[in-house]
This record gives sequence, C-alpha cells and structure tokens, in this order.
Amino acid sequence: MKILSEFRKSFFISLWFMFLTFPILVIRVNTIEKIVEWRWRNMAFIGIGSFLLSFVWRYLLASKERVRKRAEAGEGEEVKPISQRVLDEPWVYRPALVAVGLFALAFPFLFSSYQTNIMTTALMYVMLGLGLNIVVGLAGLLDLGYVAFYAVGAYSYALLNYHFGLGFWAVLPVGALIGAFFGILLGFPVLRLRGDYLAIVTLGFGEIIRLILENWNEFSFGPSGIANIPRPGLFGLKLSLHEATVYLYFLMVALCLFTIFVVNRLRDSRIGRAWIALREDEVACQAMGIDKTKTKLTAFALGATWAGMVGVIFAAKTTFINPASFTFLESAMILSIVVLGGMGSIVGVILGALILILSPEYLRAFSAYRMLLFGMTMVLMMVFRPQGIVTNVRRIYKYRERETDGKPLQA
Amino acid sequence: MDYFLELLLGGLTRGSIYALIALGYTMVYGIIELINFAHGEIYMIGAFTALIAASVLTMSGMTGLSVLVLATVVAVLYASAYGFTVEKIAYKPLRQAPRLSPLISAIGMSIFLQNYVLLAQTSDFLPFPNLIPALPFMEPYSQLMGSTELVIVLTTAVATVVLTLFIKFTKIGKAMRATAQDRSMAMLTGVNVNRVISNTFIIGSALAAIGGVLIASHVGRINFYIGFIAGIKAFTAAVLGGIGSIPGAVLGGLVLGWTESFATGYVSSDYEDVFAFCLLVLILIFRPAGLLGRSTAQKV
Amino acid sequence: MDSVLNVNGMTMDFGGLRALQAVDLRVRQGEIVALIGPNGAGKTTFFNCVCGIYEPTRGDIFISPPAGRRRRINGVKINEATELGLARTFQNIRLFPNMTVLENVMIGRHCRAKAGVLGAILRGGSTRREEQEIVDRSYEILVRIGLADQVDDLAKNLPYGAQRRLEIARAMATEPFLLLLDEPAAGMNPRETEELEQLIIRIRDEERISILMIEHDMKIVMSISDRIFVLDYGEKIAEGTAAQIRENPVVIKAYLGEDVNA
Amino acid sequence: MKQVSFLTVFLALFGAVCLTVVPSGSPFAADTIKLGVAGAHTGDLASYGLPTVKAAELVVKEVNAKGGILGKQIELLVEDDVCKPEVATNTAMKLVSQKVNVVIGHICSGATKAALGIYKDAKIIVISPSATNPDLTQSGQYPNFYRTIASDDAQARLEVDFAIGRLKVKKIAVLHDKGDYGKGLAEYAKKFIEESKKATVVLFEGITPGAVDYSAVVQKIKRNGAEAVIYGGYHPEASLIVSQMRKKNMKTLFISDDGVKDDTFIKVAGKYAEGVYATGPKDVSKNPPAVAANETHKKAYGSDPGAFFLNGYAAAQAILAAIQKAGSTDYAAIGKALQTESVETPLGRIKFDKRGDAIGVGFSMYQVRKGVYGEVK
Repeated sequence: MKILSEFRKSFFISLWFMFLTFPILVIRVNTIEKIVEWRWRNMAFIGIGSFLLSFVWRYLLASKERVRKRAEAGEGEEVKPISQRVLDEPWVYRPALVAVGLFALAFPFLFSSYQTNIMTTALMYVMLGLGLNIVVGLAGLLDLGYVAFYAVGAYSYALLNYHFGLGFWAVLPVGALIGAFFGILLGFPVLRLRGDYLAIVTLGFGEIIRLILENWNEFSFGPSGIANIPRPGLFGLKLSLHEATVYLYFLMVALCLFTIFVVNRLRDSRIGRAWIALREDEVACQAMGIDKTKTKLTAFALGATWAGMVGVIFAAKTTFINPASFTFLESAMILSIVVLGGMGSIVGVILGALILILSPEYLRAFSAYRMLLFGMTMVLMMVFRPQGIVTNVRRIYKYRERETDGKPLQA
Repeated sequence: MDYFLELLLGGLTRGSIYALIALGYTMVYGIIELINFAHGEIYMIGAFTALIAASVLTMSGMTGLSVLVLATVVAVLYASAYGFTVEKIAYKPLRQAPRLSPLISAIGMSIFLQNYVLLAQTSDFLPFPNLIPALPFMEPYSQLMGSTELVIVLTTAVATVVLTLFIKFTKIGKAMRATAQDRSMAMLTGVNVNRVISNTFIIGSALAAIGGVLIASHVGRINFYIGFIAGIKAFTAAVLGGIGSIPGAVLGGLVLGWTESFATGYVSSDYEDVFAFCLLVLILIFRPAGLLGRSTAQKV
Repeated sequence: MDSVLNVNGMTMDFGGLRALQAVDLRVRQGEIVALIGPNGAGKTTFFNCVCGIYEPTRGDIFISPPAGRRRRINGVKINEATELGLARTFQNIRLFPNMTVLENVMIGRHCRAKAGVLGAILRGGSTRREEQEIVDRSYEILVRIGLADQVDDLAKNLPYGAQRRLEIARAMATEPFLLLLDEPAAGMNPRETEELEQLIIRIRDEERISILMIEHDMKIVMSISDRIFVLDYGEKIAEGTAAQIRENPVVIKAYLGEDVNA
Repeated sequence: MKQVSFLTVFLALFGAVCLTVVPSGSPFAADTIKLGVAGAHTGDLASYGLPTVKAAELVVKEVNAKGGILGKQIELLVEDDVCKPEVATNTAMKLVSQKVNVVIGHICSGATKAALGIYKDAKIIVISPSATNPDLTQSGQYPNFYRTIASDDAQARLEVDFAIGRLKVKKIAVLHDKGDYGKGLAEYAKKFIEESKKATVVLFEGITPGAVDYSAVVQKIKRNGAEAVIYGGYHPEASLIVSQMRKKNMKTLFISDDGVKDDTFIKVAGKYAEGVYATGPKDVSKNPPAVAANETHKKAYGSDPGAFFLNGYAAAQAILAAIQKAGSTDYAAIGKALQTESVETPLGRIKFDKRGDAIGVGFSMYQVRKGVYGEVK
C-alpha cells in the first residue's frame, strides 16, 4: 500500500515537472522566421527523470530527518562520513598524503604543459577557496564580493608593472597588502551589518570595483584591459613557455602549502576560535569578552589578503586582464567551492576546488553545463549536506591533569 | 525645467519597474527573512513564457488585447508555479538551517535557473513584441511618457494598493502577518505556516510575471540574463526602502529610479550603477533597517 | 565601601515604554544577591544594562573590582564589560553548539590572552605557552565544575543541566569578580538544582566571586542568597534578607498567585 | 547516514575520474596538418564563435576531399574559450600542446590578446575572423597575428567621415556600452571627430548595458542638441535607445557599428529602426565565392550562416592557401606567404599587410530602408 502511494506521489511530481518545464524546454519559437519548434523528447526525459529522482529526493530527505531526530534525542553520536573516517585513520592518510605529494611533484613531468596549466588554475582556486573559507567558513560572514579583492590584486600587479616596471616578486606581497587594505577599508563600515545585509553590501562593493575599473580609463585602461603583463621571473633568466608554466605550477604548489599551513594554524588559534564562536553565537561571543568588530575585520582582511595575492598570480598567469574577468559569477564560483568542500574544512575546500575546476575541463561534455552544475551543487549541498563533503572536525586538545585544590566541586 | 520634468518621469518609470519586482523580494523577506535571490529569475521566466505564449498565439492568428491577456495569464501561471516549486525544493528543507544556508541555496537556484533557460532556449536576445496597445489619449504627451510607461507606473501603483489591502484585510493576508511576526506562535494559533509561505511565493512570483510582461514590452528584448540585473536592482530597491515593508519597496524603487535618472541626467551615466550601489551601501550603514523598515532589537 | 556593583537610579526606556524605573542595587564583595520578580518585571533588562547590551537611559552603574579602582561603566561595550570582570550567563542557554565543551570554556579565556594573527601563524614559544595555559586553565575549571568527562563532546550534545553548568564554567573562565546568572536553575530537576546550589556557594567561597542572579525557583533563592531585590513593573518594590522578603506584604501582593513560601 | 557515504563516494569517484581521464597530448598521426579553431562555442557569446567553426569545417572538408595540401590531410582541433581571457590561455595551451600548426581565432579581442602571447612563444600563426581591436595589429606586439576583418578604428573612421562628410552634422553625441568593443570604437570616433575640427562632440558617455530604460540618456542627447548619435556597442541596447528617441519624436540621426548591423536589431526596434545607419563589412554577398560558401553552409547545416561566417571562411582559406604556397608549416614561411600571395576568398581577393590586416577588407555604410539594411552607395 505504502509503495503504491509512493509511486502515486512520484507520478504526480513527474507530471508537475513536465507541466513546469513545458514552455521552456519543449517549445522554442524562432521569432525571426516565425517557426515554432516542438521538442517533445525533452518532456519525456523530464518526466522519467523527475519520476526517478523524486524517489531519491524523498529518501535522502527522510534519512536526513532521521539523523536530525537522533541528534535531538540526545544520542548525538552521529556517524562520521566515510571521508571523515578515512581522514582520521593515520594508516590511511599518511600514505595518501605521501602519494598526493609525489603526484604533485611529478605532475608537470608526467603531463603536457596544458595539463600543468589547468592544474595551476585549479590550485589558484584552491587558494581563493581557502581564503574565502576564512571569511565564510570560519567567521560565518557571507562575502559575495570576494572577487573585488581578487581584481584589486590583479590590477595592482598590472598597473605597478606598467607604470613602475615592478616585477612579480616585488608585487606579490604588495598585492597582498593592498588586498588587505581594501578588505579593511570596505569591511570597516559594513561589518556591523547582519548576515544577509552584509552579503548584499559586499556584492555591491564587488560591482562597484568592477564598474570603476570599466569606466576609469585613465586609471585602469577601461574594458580593453591591460595586455603583455610579464610572467613571474626566475632570477632574470629567460624561460620558455613550458618552463614558465612548470615554474608557475610549482610556485602555486608552494603557495598552496603556505596557505594551508597558515589557515590551519589560524583555525586552531585564539583568533580562529574567536571566529568560530562568532559564527556560532554573536551575543554570547561578545559576552565572552571578544571584540566583534575587530574579530570580524581580521577575518575579512585576511580573506582579502589571499584574494589579493592570487590576483597578482592571476595577472601574471594570463598576462592579460580586463574587468570582464571579475564578475559576480566568479564570486559565486569561489563560494560554491567553499560550500561544496565544507565550510571551515581545509581538505574539503581543496577537494571542492579540484572537483569544480577540473571536472569541466576534463569532462568536456560538461563544459556547457558548467554553471548549471555549479548552481545545482550549491542547492543540493545546502539541502542535503550543509557541512560539505568533508566535515570540519573540532580539534581535540592535549591537556595536563593538574592538581585542583581539593576534590572537584561536583562529587 | 522640463528637462528636470522629463528626468523625473523617466525616473518614475524606472522606479516603478524596480518597485514592481521589489514587491516580491520584500514579501518573501517579510515572511521568512530570506533574500530570495532567484526572484529575478522568476521574473525572467515570466517574460520568457509570455513571449513564447504570445508568439504561438500570434502565429495562430490571434491579435490585439487578447494576446496580451492570454500571454499575461500564462506568464503569471507559470511564474507562480516556478516560485512555488523553487520554494519547495531549495528553501523548505532549510527552515531550521542556519541563516546563510538558504541564502546560498537561493544564489545557487538563481544561477541554475539562468543557465536552464540559457541552455533550453537561447543565449541571444529575443525581440519581445510590445503587447501593450498604444493609448490614443497619450499621443500629445508622448514627448514626456509613452503609453507603455504609463501602464507600468499605473500597474505598480495598483499592485501596491491591492497588495497592501490584501495583507491587511484578507484571511491569507492576516495569516501572513502573523507568520511574519512570530512563526511558531502563528503555528500554535492554527496557521498553516507552510501554506502561508507557499502563498507568499506564489503571489510574489505572480507580480514578478506581470512585471516581466510589462517591462519586456517596454524594453523590447529579453534574454536569460535580464533577471539577474533587474533582480539586483530590485533587491537594492527593497533594501533601500526597508526590506519587509511593502510601501518601503515602492519608495525604495522610486528613490533608486530617480537617483539613477538624475545621476545620468546631471552627472553621467558612466557611473549610474556605482551611484545606485553607493546609495545602497550608505543607507545600510547609516540606516540598516532601510528608509521605512523597523529595526528589530536583538533579543537576549 | 566594599560594594563591587553599585547601581543608582537606573532607568531604561524603550521608545515610549519604560522598562526600568530608577532602580538602585548593590552587591557587596562575596555576596550572593538574588533579583526576583514576576515575569516582565525587567530583571533581564537590568542584566542587559549592567553588562553593556543596552545603555541605560538614566542613572549610573559603578563597579569597584577588588583588584581595580572604582569606575562608571554606563554604555561600555559588552566585551569591555567582560574584560572589566563582569561575566554572565543567559536565560536561554547560549553556548557555541558546534564547539567542544573544552573549547567553549577556552573562548572564555579569550579576553585574558593576547596572541594575535602573527603570533598564531608563527606559533612562537610565548604563544604556545599561552595556548597551553588556556587549555590547562579551562580543563581545570571543567574539572571543578564537574564536566571533566565530557571535555571533548560537542556542547550541543550535553544534557540540559550540564549545558547550564558549562555556561557557568565558560563565564568563570573570564575571571570575573562578579558573576551574573540569568535563571541558572530554569528547567532543572530537583537533584540538578541541589547540585547547582552547592556549585554557586562554592564558586563564591572558593573563587571569591560575588554573585548576582535572577531566579524564579524560590527555594534556591531563599536558601542561598544573602540579600534579595524584588522588581515589579520595572520598579524595585523590596530589598532585604530572605526572611524579610518572605514577610514583606508588598512582595506577596506582587506575587499574588505565585507561591512565595515554596 | 547512508546518503552521506553515497554522496561522498560519488563525489570521490567523480573527482578521481577528473584526475584520471587525462586526454593524452597528441595521439594523432604526425602526417596531418593540424588546424586549431578557438573561440566562444558555449555560453552567451557562442553565437559569435560557432559560425567560424562551421566555416572551418566546410573549408577543410573541401580541401581534404581534394586530397589535402602538401599531400597531407587537414585535421581540425576545436577548442572553446567562452571569450574569457583566463580560459583563452588554457585553450591556447591545449592547442599548443596538441601541436597545432596554425590557429583560426580567437573570436573576442580580449581573449585573443590573452592567448596570442602563448602562440607567439610557440611560433604559431593565428588568424582571427572577428577580433577587431586595433592594438592587435597596430601595437606591433603580435607579429604572429592576422585577421580577415577590419579593425575598429577603420569602422570609427568610416562612421565619422560619413557623419561629417555625407550627413554634414556639426554636433555629435558619442555613446558606448562600456564594453571592450563599443568603448574602444567610441573613443576612436571621438578622437577622429575632434581631429577633423569640422564637428564637435557634445556628449561622450557610456550607457549601462542591460538597463531597463535609457530615457535619461536620451533626454541628455536631446538637451545637448546633438544632430547625430554615434553609438559603439551591440544591438540590444541600440534598439532601445533608438526606440526611446523616436518615441520622443527626436529626429536625431543614429549611426552605429557592426554590432548593430544585425537583423535582430531591425526586428526589435521595428518601425523605429527606419533610417538608422550602421557600418558593416563590405557587402560581398554577390561575390561568387561568398554565394558558394553560403550555399555549402545551407546544404551542410540547413540554415543560413551566422555572424562572421564569411570572415571565418576566408580565414581558413587564406591560411591553408598560405601553407600550400609556403610549401611547409614553418612559421616564417607561412607569414611570408600570407603577406605576399593573395588568395580568392568570399571577401574578395585578399592578402595581408605587414601588420596583419587584410588588404581590401573593409567596411561600408548601411542604412535601414523598409526594414532591411541596404548599402549606402
């Protein structure tokens, strides 16, 4: 009987979706030649697809609900996801880590410079993801204008190089600083806003920066952008394209390690804990003597710093930049990396970046559906797995048993 | 002087357009405190369905007002359906989730719908027939304002009034207010919160669809991306006026429209949007609740 | 002059509505003081004014920490108040649900430590020492509060009573001289209340922390508080020892229906 | 938590696939000539990129049917760059690592600029059907770049000369859509007008693409008493501006560019489109080769070719012919051949100047008359 009702439900759902997608997916009118094209096949696909998926959907929702119930019922020992369990086992992750390391080192020699280039791009997004992760994942500030700082970094290299001939290495830290500066500049006034307002204001800032870059020719050369930005130099010796690519790749690997190192230390520090506490409960957090604005600002500025740094690399890698590369969609993409990976989790963000950036490159079939999948990922992750692929586990601290005067207060 | 007047009227049209879409944003926010990012896409889908319906109808030999009416009906129908479905899929499962989750899910939905239309239809701009018949009595004033523009302004005004009355007096409206005040309380007093929320989405989407038809008629072309641009602006308007308040949305829309119009008229349209966003940022910094919004004191 | 907290004629208005009307209140060093009154009497508002969530419309709030000098704290920020040595708990428990019990307490230590971003990244000797100090101190507090065996659980998975105690531990970690407890016994079963009583007394005696608490459970109020203040409709209607309050007709009138002698 | 493991496993596999499904560098037999075609083939600008792909396919099919050139078959390698610079570099890298001999593309100027450096280092000739940014040829930074379309400044020059010379206007408002193409063009127009001294620029302004209403800008044009508007940008905005001008009974002349010389513009602007001027590639539709090319497209794809089809067709023919003449795929040799040997294409008999611009490929002025664009003689 139950089965039957389930089937009926799914049947109606599939009907509903066939109805829903009818005008957009089935009909296509060519208003120029006045032809209507009927694509009934799509309707069939939708019908079958939604029929099957509705089962999965309901099943997943149900099991999610069950888990929540159990958690509320007190026995909160939620089963760790496979990924987590794996990551906890030293005998698994140690060799895995070594393997990954070796693979990373060998990569440019195993594959063509094109592959290396793609991987470099992916690594750039890993860095961006980790940077945004500080802001969104740890401090819980939804920043939809992250790309603005990315642009700041890129343009600071392009312009400093154009006007003063400063080299990559000189600008890398400068770009980071300028990024941080803008982070503070923009962050200071808006950080007292509530979560979703903050999101919108940051989005606004992102757009403002882009529009200024587009309009202020004297400063940024407008939409036609800046070309012939030099690639990073290696003690002034001339690198061939391939060498330059490999060099950039290793540079990125190094920077990623650096980023991971820093973010990891920050997360387990006094500051990091303050961020997380802030995300969990603002008022309580302040009541614990934590300065809200200062803490938020640190997170915002640090995130911006990373964006700025990657921006410099971006400019050096593409050798050409224009405002078109810094749209809201870019911000959304970085956000979806963090979301997919798991807010606050470093491993997660890395995986997220690799999956989202590499898959469309290699599975060419997807490339047209790239953004579609991004959108879907964000929704599905939020609905079914808000904590991301890899849950962010709380660190267990080592504490010394100390002689407390007399017996504990509670017997 | 009449330059000023023209800018004023131009701004009025623009503002009404923003306001019309902003109403949907503000209603949804009022009920579940969610920035429904996908609202702009609902408006876009409304416009597309209207276009498709209208073309099919005209090709089957129908003309005049009937096309406008039928196309609008179809658009409203589908936009509401989409709004309803989006809520069920992307927001309903996230009722207990932390604040950011539904917002992110909304952004995802918006990107998804954009690309859904892009892939299913086309990336090019499609010409949109002006479905609104020219009103003869507007002829002498065509210098200042066309019939389409007039219709848009009037529609916005009417929509606002009707909506306000609806929420004040009807049963559904009262239920909405209750839910907005305190969801759990409303639930206790026997309000079916889920239905209320669905209703909100349906009404908001319907408005967006009407907006879609009118605006597309005014602009004359649509593509998959119009929702995003209009959405951001409309949202800015909603926040400007104090999100959650219906008159606020309209006021915000008008303020935004006039800001842009006069900024263009007296300064330059190069930085049109910069002005708009700066306005938003300033308002939020100095009056976070917006122009007409009531600031909610944090409970401890 | 040994009063650690001294509130004079504090008035708080929300728009037209007056929540507190010229309230005076003093807490002496080493006292347990209770603030009682019917629902909506303005007790929590009083707390919020004292620890900086609201700024009182009129009146003064003076603190004189045993260690520090006397000062007026009207309208200091919440976190500043905490740094000055006022720690509080919340009526509706506000822990950091997804952090471990230990971490919750460690957050409390935040304002007593100083490692910055650079320190965190470089993790030099001093930082590491400070970090270890934070951990040890927090653990110690947890032991004393009796949560030693749940140290690594997530706060959200603790039973209710334990969560209340954790909130107190977290507050203690900020090294306050005055602890403000907002209905600490709410929702506790008699046994837990019993334990709580012991706990509060011991905190006072062993940690030398004065205590100001809002409580509805008259049993605990009457048994442990040195002095009691009664608020009604934002005004202080009575003040005195348990005995005096019990007899006070005004109070009984205010509590009409509520059983004072429980 | 079954769904978790399910999801994670799925994603893990997904990721693994991504990492393992690595297309090998160049699996093709060495005895083919590899012709890369790069441009926007997906996304919102696909409609500008795909016609060129079709053109290349048709040309290659024809050539291969005749036995290829230098006794080798021609092999097409098509890569998408969605008109984004950062993607374009990857695309270029990919083509290079696949050892292409020459490349047709890219479509957008920005993407082209980003990619050219890579081709330059790899000594690969690039010939674009549609990248019109003047710097590409005039800066001298891209010796390996050629194109079968005239650059923006030529277009701007034509617009200005036409406005001042033929239409005899004195006050001109120059507008653009803030885009790479539009703004660049507008700036040239401004420059030329000011140089000519015969007319003044009464208004120079960027409009916001995608905005719902341009009445304010239109009012401004009116107020500044402009007799003509020169607009740099694409048809969606142009149509709205024109309509709003005409609705306000403004007779101001509207002169625009290739981005507006598009039938969609006429369709959208309807009766208001009448009398609008727009520059576009010289009308070659009568050239026998062009007719033939369009015919083959109709046969192969059953539809009329899209934007830049003929330019793409010409690019493919020119580059292959050059290889033929050069007798090798050597960089210098092809370059020389392109500049010396002229070849019959739909655009006419063309060869390239030192900078890489096609000689004899230019623009002419069109006007909308009775709902169609007609060349203004």
